[in-house]
Amino acid sequence: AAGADGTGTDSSAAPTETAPELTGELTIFAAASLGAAFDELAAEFETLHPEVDVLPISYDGSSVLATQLIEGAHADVFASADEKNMTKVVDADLVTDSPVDFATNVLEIAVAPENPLGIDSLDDLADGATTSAGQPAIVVLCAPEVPCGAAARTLITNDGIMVTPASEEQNVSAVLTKVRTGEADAGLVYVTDIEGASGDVDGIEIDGAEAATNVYPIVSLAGSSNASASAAFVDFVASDAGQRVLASFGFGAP
Amino acid sequence: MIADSSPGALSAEFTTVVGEFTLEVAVRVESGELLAVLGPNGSGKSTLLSTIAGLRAPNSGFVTIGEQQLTHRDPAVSGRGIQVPLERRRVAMLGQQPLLFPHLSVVENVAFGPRSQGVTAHAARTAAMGWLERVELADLAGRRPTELSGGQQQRVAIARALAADPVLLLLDEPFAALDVQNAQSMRRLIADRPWGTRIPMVLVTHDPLDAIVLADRAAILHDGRIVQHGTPGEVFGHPATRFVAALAGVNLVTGLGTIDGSVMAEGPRGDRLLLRGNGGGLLAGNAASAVFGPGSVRVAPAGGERIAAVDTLDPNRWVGTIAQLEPTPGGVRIVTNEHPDVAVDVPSATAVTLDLAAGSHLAFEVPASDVSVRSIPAVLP
Amino acid sequence: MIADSSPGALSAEFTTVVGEFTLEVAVRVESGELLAVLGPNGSGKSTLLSTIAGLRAPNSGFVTIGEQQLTHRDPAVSGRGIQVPLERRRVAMLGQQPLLFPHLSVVENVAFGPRSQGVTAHAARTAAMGWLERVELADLAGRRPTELSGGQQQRVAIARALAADPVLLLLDEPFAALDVQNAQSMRRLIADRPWGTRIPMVLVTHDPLDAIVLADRAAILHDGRIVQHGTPGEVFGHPATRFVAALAGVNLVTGLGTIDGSVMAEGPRGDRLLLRGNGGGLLAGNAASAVFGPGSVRVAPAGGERIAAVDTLDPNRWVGTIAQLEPTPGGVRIVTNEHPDVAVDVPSATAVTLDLAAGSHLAFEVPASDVSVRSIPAVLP
Amino acid sequence: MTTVSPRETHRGPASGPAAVRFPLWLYLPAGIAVAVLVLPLAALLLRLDWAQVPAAITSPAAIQALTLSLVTAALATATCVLLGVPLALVIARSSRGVAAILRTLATLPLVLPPLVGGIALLALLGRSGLVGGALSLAGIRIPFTTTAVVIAQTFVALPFLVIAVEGSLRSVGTRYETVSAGLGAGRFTTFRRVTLPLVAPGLLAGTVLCFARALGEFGATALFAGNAAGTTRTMPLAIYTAFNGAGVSEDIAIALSLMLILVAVGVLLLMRSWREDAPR
Amino acid sequence: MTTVSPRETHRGPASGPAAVRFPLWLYLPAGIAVAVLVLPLAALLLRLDWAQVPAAITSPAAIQALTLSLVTAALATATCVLLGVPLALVIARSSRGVAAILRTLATLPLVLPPLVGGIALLALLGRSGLVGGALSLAGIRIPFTTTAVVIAQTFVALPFLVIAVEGSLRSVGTRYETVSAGLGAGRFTTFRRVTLPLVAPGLLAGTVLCFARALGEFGATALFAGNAAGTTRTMPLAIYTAFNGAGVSEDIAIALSLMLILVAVGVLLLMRSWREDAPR
Ligand SMILES: Nc1ncnc2c1ncn2[C@@H]1O[C@H](COP(=O)(O)OP(=O)(O)OP(=O)(O)O)[C@@H](O)[C@H]1O
Ligand SMILES: Nc1ncnc2c1ncn2[C@@H]1O[C@H](COP(=O)(O)OP(=O)(O)OP(=O)(O)O)[C@@H](O)[C@H]1O
Ligand SMILES: [Mg+2]
Ligand SMILES: [Mg+2]
Repeated sequence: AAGADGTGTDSSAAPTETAPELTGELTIFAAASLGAAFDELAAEFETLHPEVDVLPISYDGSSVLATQLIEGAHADVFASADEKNMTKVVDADLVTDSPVDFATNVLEIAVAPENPLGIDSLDDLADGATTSAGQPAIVVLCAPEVPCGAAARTLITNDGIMVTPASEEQNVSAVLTKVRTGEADAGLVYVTDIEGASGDVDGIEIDGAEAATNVYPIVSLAGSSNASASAAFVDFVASDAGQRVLASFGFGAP
Repeated sequence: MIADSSPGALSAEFTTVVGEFTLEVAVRVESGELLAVLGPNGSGKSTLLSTIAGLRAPNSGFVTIGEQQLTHRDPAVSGRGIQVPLERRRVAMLGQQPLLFPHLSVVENVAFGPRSQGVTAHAARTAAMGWLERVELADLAGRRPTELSGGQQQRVAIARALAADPVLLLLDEPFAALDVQNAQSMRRLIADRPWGTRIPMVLVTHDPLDAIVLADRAAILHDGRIVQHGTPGEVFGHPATRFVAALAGVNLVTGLGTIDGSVMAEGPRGDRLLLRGNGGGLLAGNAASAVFGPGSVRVAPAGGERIAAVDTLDPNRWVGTIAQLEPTPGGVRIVTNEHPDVAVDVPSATAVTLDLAAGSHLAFEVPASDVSVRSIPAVLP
Repeated sequence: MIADSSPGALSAEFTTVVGEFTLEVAVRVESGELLAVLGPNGSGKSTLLSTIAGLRAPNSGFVTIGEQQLTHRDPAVSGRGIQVPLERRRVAMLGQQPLLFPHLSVVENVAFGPRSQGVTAHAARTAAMGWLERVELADLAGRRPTELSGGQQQRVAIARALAADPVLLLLDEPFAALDVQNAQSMRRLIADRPWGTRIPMVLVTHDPLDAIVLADRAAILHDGRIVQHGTPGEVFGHPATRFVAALAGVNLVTGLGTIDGSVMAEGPRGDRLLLRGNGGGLLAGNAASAVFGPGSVRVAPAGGERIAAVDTLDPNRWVGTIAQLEPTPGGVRIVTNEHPDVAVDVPSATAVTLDLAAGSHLAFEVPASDVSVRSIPAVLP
Repeated sequence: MTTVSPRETHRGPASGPAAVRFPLWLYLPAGIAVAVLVLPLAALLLRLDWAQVPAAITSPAAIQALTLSLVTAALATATCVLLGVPLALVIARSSRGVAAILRTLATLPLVLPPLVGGIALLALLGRSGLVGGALSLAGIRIPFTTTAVVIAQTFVALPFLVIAVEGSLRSVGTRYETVSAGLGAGRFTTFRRVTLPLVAPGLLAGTVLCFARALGEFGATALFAGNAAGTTRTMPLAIYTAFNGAGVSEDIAIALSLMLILVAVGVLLLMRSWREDAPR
Repeated sequence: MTTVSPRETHRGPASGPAAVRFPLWLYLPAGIAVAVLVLPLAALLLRLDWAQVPAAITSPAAIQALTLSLVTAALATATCVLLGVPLALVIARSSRGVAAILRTLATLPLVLPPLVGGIALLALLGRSGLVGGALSLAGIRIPFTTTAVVIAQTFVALPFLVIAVEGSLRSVGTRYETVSAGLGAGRFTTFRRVTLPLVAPGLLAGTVLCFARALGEFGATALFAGNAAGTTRTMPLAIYTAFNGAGVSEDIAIALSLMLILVAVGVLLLMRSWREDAPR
């Protein structure tokens, strides 16, 4: 199979746009927050290249995926939710090309549907502040060590306030769960997470959120047995078609 | 709450069904009296004690101590009757296994009852030491149960039972698991009754000698019913049935009374046996029985003088050839072809001297003073 | 591999140290011979068997069966010598507990040995059924061990041991945990030796009667050493020491020889006892001993005729007052104030007739035929 | 001395052996314990949007994950039995000191956060790992395969089997083994026909615990084996994926959990004879 | 009949009781079992950048997390003992059917992926949860508190205690309790002075397992209790945070794991008398 793919790759070097010769399987590792978007991207990619079979995508925390790749996990494409973990993979000599930034994400304040406490800015979450409902909001953030936590600190610092979270969660989903279950009144999560929560939470935009924009890099991996397809997928994600899909899930352009 | 120093007599009358087995008994034991219960395996002895102790509820009947009802159950009444819980019964029960608490020292074991009943630690310990002295184990007070011999453990168990100040003492084969020496010292303890004579006692045993030496009365249990009952002397001196005779380890020879007040019996081969002894009221030609112990018989080599037993109707003497030799804890038991129902025990030294072997021809003699004869009532089980 | 039908005699000579206890013995048992080993608790009987069986390695010495060395250890040589592993020894050992495999049926238990030795399932089962028939338990073949009585379990255990075709049979108190009836049937089984007479056997027992009835030779172990050894008749008929006498359950009376060939002994209060009997070689004025069984003594009420024992030097007759009464498995044992070393056993029926009690005054008589007398060598333990 | 007055008596049980009764108020903490174990699950079920359940648990992905879970947990349990019984035997027959050390080693994976267990397994068997390096030169890759799932489950479940079987071995003792050897049975025959049957109850208990733990294993698997549908995505990973995935509701995760629990209960009840032999 | 030829003999042991030996080749799987348990940890240690260790394990954050872990695990273990012993007693003294059901319930948290356990606890005790709703009206908030950590640890560790103690209770039986009642001891006295001391070995074993599990608990805690330094960030959460952290290397996570393991080994060896009473 590898030999067949190899010949396929060689002969497909010249023709461009449609590349109907792409064949084989494609294994993708993607950050958990990319879940729904990448499922759709994969489906569209398969429509474009019917001979390519995109295997079910492995979603997990970027650090878990990076560790797995370094330990020899086989994948053709790696899409990280942060640059840090991408750097780890690059430093481990696992890539051929440089990573490509393909999406951005900004934080919003997740609140219960209809925003019962009337939270409308970061200031409402500050220590000592009371919400319009008359009580202080319970706030959860990501831990500062993880990307969403680092971004949240940046925005809070920029705003010149102090926020003492009730908990520093390990990942965005945990923050989202706390808000969704009503444990917390507010949490800082990515706008895409709020899009994906299908109405279980509402999002409040944050002024100056762009200051802590999270950038998603994607790369085609060196160990790929299907280099042409993986390169094509990376290109597809960065293409207009790809960007439209990503935008529909709330991601911003790089 | 009634508080007196003599809780009163045990009175129990009940039916207990266990699986396919039915126990139906009535017993009464006075304060200070010891009733020995004997019977074969599975006759219901342990079931009797468990029901009295409250470990098992009867299907109907009652158990009372003095005025106090411990169990009452009337199947006609739909309610469940009275069943005083174990911890309120104050019935001491001692089985084959001492079941000393392994995590407590000897004195802590004995003090357990008083402590549980609210006596102060110091007073309980003092009382426990008193009981240990009475069972002659005060010097082992600090040991763990595993550091005692089986006999010592059983003595501690009885001290523990008594220290709890019971209203009734139930002993289920307390000697069975002990070696001869330890069983001996337990028997002496029960005979001495260091707990005084305030409470009724029931002793289950396989050994009729326990009944003879320790008990005031004996009851024989067979298949869930009491088949004989009386003083140990009555029961074992004149067993009413072959079963009790076998239990008592005596020979029961049944035959016909003769004119001179002897009992004439016949072996399976027609060899006759004429027995004379204490007792009487025999009627010539009527059914009569003679009872004597296998150990009361003297044995001598019959030598060459082989005489047909039928011809020499010497009372209390007979000859026979050994059919079977069985070691017994106290000697060798001889069974002859002529009278297979009559066992003869000889002590080991004699056995060695006589050089016994199957087929040996021997002469036997039993002194009239060791034989008890009586007429047999018309109907017997 | 040597394969013959008679593996040969057991020969063992070794020293085994267990903690502070040292066992130092030499024994030889021929094929088909049964050696009884007796001794008090802790004398090393179980240690002896364990060392022979290979459960314990001796500190020095050897164990051989016929030509075959099972254990050899010379402490002077630094190597560890020979210790054939258990599974290659083919030594059958049976203890107090039958230890039947609880997950196997009776016949599977018995077939276990043959199966383990590579016999086909069918052949092993057939052999097992044969053994079960020999121990009269073929009808229980399909039961689980828990469904048998203790005695039946022990019989199955012996069938299992024998079915494994052992070269040596070791029995460590196989009767101790059995009730009288079951012990009896086990004794009969060993007496019958359904396994033939091919292998040497060692039987540890507390009961000298087992030795008398079952054994060809008896050895008395005391404190890790064999103190007496011979045929059971020699050992128990003429115990060399008071210890063996007590073990044999006989009275050993030591005193001085008289001119007429009797032994004259004196009680602690000065009451004399004159004993005449079998044996002889007594020298007047020299140390001599008489041996007789407590059960050989006849007892009668002494009535009013209280005669000072010193005055009536009738041989083999004396009077005494009861100091102590002890129930024994075979009767009641009387100890008198006058001769506390002489025990007298009376059967239960007699005890009831005589109405025995402490303080009763009794007359005793022992037939000369039941007494064995001999002179005492100068030095004795 | 006191006797019992009628007012202190109580309505007794029906005829039959009187059960020993423990202090009745112990039913209170016992009830709380049951509540602690059961109420969270009950709350979960109450919160569940049942409309989503049928679709969630009949989806091919869910069935694939469940099948993978059952297969890998069964394989891991088998591995644990094959490896753990011998280890339990060695511990049970060792001297005190050795036994204490081995027993502590056997308890360690319990303490380890599963994630660290995953890192440790990668450190051993990963591409740059202690053993994994050599293996990968030989063309063998363990991480991110179904084998890796089984290894991760074995690692976390093995302690349960070892501890249960060791306890059982100790209480059985060596007496029957001695008898067996005396009857001429070789060591393996003794092991197979005597030791194993005698520890069967403990072995069964250990197997049940082991299987339950393997079925629930998540952390070490996620890192060491990855999360590839059909190969390494076991039920707990599917639940995690459903829970973490953007755009899907928690309900699917809960529905899958429910499915896992029901299967586990089924398996546990199938092994229900467990301990029934023991005295009450 | 066969006897043993000299060539079959072997060098025996020194004098003393001959140990029953199991098939020697069982050392092979036993060795593999030890390898499965130990090698991953060894690989982890080998990979560790030891230069980072001192700083990592002496950092105030690490010590705070460790202290919190030890305190919460101890509290959870105490809670498990208080609740689990009565439940074990109820199971051990129940009829077969009831016992089988209760035992299955007690095994469930083992099967549950910890994440789902966390969701379940939120569903029960969260602000909008079954019980939590009422509690929050009363001003009581459980999530994000140290109490929540203890509850999560109790939930996952309780099965261990219940199963170990129940087994022990069954093997002790009720004979001694009957004796105690016969001596006039009330139910509580019997429980305290007879039942508890007799099951002490099983209780100790269960406590050890329970403590180990509580110490290693991560998933349910992370979700239910959150991750706030000093309040709910236990060692496993600190390790996870370190591992996920941007800008820090995996080494810190491993160093913290090492610290946790060492403490656990210390505690387990302190409880070393565990099972020493049992026969070999
Ligand atoms: N749990 C049970 N189920 C059914 N039958 C039982 C049960 N326990 C005892 N039995 C039956 O009850 C009868 C009486 O038993 P019990 O233990 O009272 O006899 P025992 O006289 O004490 O015998 P032993 O001399 O053997 O101690 C026996 O026939 C026995 O088979
Ligand atoms: N494990 C041990 N450690 C120290 N001493 C021991 C040990 N086992 C036995 N002994 C001692 O060895 C001696 C012999 O014991 P052994 O069991 O052989 O005696 P025995 O004659 O079989 O006694 P019994 O009649 O009680 O069965 C005893 O004094 C005993 O105290
Ligand atoms: Mg009974
Ligand atoms: Mg012994």
